[in-house]
Amino acid sequence: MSVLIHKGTRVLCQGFTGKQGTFHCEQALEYGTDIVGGVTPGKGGTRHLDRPVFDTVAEAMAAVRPDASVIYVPAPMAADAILEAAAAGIGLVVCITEGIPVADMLRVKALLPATTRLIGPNCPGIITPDECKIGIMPGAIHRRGVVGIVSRSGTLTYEAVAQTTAEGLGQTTCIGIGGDPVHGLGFIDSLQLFEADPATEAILLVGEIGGVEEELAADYIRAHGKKPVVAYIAGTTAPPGRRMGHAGAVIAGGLGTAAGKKTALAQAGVVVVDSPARMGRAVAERMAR
Amino acid sequence: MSVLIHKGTRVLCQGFTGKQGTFHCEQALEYGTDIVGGVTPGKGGTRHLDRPVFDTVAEAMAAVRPDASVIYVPAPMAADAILEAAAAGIGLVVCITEGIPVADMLRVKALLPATTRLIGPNCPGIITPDECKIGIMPGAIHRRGVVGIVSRSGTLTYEAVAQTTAEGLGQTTCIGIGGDPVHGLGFIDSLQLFEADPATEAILLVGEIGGVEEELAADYIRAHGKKPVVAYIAGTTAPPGRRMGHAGAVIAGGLGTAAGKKTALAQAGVVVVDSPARMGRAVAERMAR
Amino acid sequence: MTALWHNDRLKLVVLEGVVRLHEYQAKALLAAHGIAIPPGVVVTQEGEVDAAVRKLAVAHCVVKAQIHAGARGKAGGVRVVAADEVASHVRALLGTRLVTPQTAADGLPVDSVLLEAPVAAVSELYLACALDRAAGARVLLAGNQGGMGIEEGAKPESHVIDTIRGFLPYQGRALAKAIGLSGRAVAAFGDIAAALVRLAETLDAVLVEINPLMRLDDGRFVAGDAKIEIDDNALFRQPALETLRDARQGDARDEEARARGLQYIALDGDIGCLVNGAGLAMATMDLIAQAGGRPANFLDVGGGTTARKVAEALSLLARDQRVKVVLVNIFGGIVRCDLIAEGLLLAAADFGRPLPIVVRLVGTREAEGRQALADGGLLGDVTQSLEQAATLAVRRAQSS
Amino acid sequence: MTALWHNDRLKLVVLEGVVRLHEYQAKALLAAHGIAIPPGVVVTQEGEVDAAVRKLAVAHCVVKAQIHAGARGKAGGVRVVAADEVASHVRALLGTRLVTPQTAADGLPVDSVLLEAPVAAVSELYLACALDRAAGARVLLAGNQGGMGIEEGAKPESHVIDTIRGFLPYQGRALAKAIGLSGRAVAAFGDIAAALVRLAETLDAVLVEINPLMRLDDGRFVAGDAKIEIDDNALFRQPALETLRDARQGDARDEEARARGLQYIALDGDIGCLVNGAGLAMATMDLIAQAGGRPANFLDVGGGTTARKVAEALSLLARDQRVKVVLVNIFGGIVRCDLIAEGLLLAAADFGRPLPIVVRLVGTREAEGRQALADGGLLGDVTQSLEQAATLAVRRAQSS
Repeated sequence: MSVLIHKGTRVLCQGFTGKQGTFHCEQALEYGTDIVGGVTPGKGGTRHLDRPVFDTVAEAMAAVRPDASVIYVPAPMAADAILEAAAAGIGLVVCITEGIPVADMLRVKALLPATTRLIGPNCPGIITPDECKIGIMPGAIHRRGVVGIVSRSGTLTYEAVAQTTAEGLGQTTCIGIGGDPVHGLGFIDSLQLFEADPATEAILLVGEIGGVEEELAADYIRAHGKKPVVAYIAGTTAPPGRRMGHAGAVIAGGLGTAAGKKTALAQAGVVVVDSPARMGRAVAERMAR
Repeated sequence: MSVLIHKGTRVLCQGFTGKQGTFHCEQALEYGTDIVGGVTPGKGGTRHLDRPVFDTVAEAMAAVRPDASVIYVPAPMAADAILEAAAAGIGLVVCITEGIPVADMLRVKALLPATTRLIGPNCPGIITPDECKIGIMPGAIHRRGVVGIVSRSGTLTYEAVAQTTAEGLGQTTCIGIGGDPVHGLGFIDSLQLFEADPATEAILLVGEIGGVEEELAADYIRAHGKKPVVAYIAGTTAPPGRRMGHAGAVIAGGLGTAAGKKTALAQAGVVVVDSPARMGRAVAERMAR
Repeated sequence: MTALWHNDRLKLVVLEGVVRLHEYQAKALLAAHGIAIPPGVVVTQEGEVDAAVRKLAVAHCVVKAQIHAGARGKAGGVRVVAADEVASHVRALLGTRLVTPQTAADGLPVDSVLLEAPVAAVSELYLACALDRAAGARVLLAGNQGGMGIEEGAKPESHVIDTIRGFLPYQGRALAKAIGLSGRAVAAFGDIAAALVRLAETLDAVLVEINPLMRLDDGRFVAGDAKIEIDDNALFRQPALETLRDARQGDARDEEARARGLQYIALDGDIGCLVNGAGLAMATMDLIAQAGGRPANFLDVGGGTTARKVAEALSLLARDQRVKVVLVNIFGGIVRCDLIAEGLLLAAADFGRPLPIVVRLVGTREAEGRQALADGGLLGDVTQSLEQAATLAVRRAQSS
Repeated sequence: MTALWHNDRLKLVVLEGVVRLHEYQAKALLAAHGIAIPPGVVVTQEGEVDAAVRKLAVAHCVVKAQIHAGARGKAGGVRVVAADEVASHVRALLGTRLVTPQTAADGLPVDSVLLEAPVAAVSELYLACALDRAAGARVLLAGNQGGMGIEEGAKPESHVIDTIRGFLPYQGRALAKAIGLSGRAVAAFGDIAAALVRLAETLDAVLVEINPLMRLDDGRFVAGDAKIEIDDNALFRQPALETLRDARQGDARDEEARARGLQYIALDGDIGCLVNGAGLAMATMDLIAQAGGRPANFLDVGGGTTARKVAEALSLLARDQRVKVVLVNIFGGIVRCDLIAEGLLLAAADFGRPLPIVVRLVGTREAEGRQALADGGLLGDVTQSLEQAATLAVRRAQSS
């Protein structure tokens, strides 16, 4: 089992024929993802990577019935692409693009219909090992297994994956929710999905400074969590008031500090690790209890 | 009986202490309208025309529970005033103000909740003779009676009123829906109300060139009309492509001509009079049939 | 006239009484919103032509008279000429009045001429953002036959814009597909459509029309001609646009009336009309026509008018030498008839020429008003009857 | 630091990495949106003072150093002085670095000074439009205690703005009532609140703050100080604002890194960090601290970095003389470790000084990457272990 995506997930790519879209779709196809076509306005009717190309998502929807769409469209047009996918009725939209204006994401958030889940933007994507890879994560480090991973960070997710793979635990599904201050799927949504997934035996949550999503996740875990959760929060040593790479990672006026997040999670029964090198080990130890 | 307003209607005035608001509220009070207070931001806590003044509609709502609000706020702030009244839960808003930007009315139209009816803007208002006068019409020409009048025009409505009064018919309620291209209550809404009002025995519809509201009203009458309807359409001699006073009164590309409207109404069984001097007479003759 | 269609679904209205912009002004606004326009220079004197042509650096030049009316091409107001002939063409246009099928018989003054580099279009489209009053929303219209052909051509595709949710490029691309575009033009068209809506919203425009929208062979688009009309009720928040108004493109009397806060439209007849309220004013015109006369104007002094406004309006009509008789029709509601009478007497005392006047004055304090007119010695007919007033006015016009 | 509250409901975030504007720039934008500001003139040279003071025509003048940090008053950066003493105060400020409780220890350069007419305020309020990330919307904050007191004062009232429906003046008047305003100030405050939201939306600002918002005795308001921060992701559509960026108000290394597309933040330690991915970069800093060392910087070369970018980043760190050792931590995902190795070798060959380097290189083609480093003769430690890399780096820094 897995969450959100699986072997049968039919994936569309928006920004299909661009450099990013091409490269990452090649990787995804190699991994076994069922990419059923792509969208590049103006290239409709052609073929790319041996798949049909459409001018609009609506046309693609009618022709190849995708379940999910992955977006590699440049930032200025990315919000348009997300809302186009939603308007066409696609249920899962994964937006990899970074650098989308906050105002655009505010509009997307307000306009996204309840029938469409958005992952990202500014995220590595989502992967169910050996079944379906939607995004830019290196497939080879993943192993099918029992840990559900959800993370705000990109390469730090890969650390978490590599460590749980090294521990022999493997992953059910890994979700990168992205580092932007306004994004789609959140920690709580992901925790709910993992709690409901029979194959997921433990959850690894990778957070970072800024915002209050980890604190809200702690509240959720305290109230509803049944499965073991391990967490690491990056940015303990980050200075207040400076943005660390992501727009989202900033400590403002004492809110969103690593210490505050760690305390909230620990109080909710989560095993919080201080070292990013010990995430996999901690999951294994927690599961062995 | 009457439609929308009656003796017991509690009326608030937005723009209460301004020149227009003061003058027309004095007239309305003299007529017997139950004006329960007014709103002028910054004058909250004072009294005007022996009624309480509030800073916001929400405060007025809590204190004096108005059923309706009449708006004499200047055009640049009028849309704000309409939406404030709607947000405070007022069920009937009558906006007298003329010159409101079209874009503002588009927003009002899109944002107005279903629980609030808007009459106007750029209209004389609504009156139920001897009971309640909300607007700028001269009260003295009205007589309690049996004709429901709905009109896009101001002084032409007064002609219609004076003529039905002169014929001894009188009016149940007179509704001025206003001359702007984007407005609230329309002909069809008004026809529905008059059809449902037991006291209304005939309906006088005063239209003018521009738009398609008379044509749509004709469709409605053909399908649902039970009571006799008489109509006059102003602007038979108006040249195409020029706006006649109202933003709404313009014939464009053959659409919205008086001839087209007259034909549509006549085909729906409406008695259409060519002379604006014969409106009252025509209603009396139609009722005598 | 703007292109419009007899189309039950669209129910379009293009507003009048708006601020109209010249083509060159409209194009500058398009360019500021990211829509490509041809290289061009505006000249207002023949002496500016040489520098303009040098700046454009083209062998041939499109010479376009700037007036507030379409169908200029048929009237010689748009021509492609060799660079060395531009000056003589500009000289022939400037200072004249251009008559086109869309102007009045005396045409409109050519005070400026736009010189443009020619555009090699592979096809001409139509794109406009207008007001759909039936829907209570803006509507985007797109057609694959632009230029002169739009009025006879196929019905354009339309997209009613959700006022609150707005319009996004993907909806423009859907429209592009609907009118049969393919290739690079699809994305380009979507972007232009979104930019057009943004422009309309930002500038309080009730109409933004690009006709033709010229498609180049590389899939890009260039605005061949452009028309923008601004909601004059919104000018208080568009101060930059107020300055773009060209009063010389309107009737001088219309402009004078506008300056005095009167709603005035010059017509062809000889019976001057002075009425309070637009609907009653149109009704009065209808009655005059039914009585066999011809109104000289539409004039609305406002439902709640004043004695001063009535006096000003009456003077305005008296100065119009075509006017043989004035019909005053006032329904005194909030306004008192006795005060209106004072205004009429004030202006009538000063006509400076023999001018019959017919007054219909009813409503609040009408007896006092009629008494005042009699006491003041108004030389004219006074009546309470709407029909009689019209008949009298027509008779006076015919016998003068 | 912007004023912020420990308030579970608000969940505010003020973004960093935005374009910050100077007070005088922010005020000009407020004025363009109809919000009153005090009469003022910006000077960048002492010679401009006389004309400025004459233009202001005031007996006393507020002299305000323009730097990208608050708490200037406590540091002498804001003073009210007599007109004839303005020049000497400006001279004393220009060209210096002002240190306030909100700047780094070396302060920020004063390149311009704003001279303003004093405002006679009867009270000082707080008003801001910020981003509420928990709500996924903008939020308007209003407090009746502005100025220095805002950080300790009562929690401000807030109104989460519906992104789609927008914000209207009546909602601002409700906020005015909520903070206890009455009289003419109610309407004026509502208008300013609506203007502030419109400004934030129009300019892609993530923060617009007026603190203090000065209330005059006639109920009007004047912006006493203003802060605007623009979303740098939106600069592509705000070309006019890009030019307002003042690079001298940032760390020079930050600016150089930004120009190369690197996410860099200078810190106080001696261990240079070069990492791909922001989260991993923060995690690396955490590990260094746990091992007893101090990072010299945050540096994210991007999740999908290139050999060239890695080389440029390494050179940047090598030029920083405070850096005693560089820790490279690359998780090769889509990026191949062998190509990264090439980039490292390229830059390391050119350090120009002895500089120990610790490399942790894992992921795609990691064996080939390590082999390449060995073959290329990289003088440093290479490891697969994250913890070992940090420990090694700290040891090298301590022993150098």
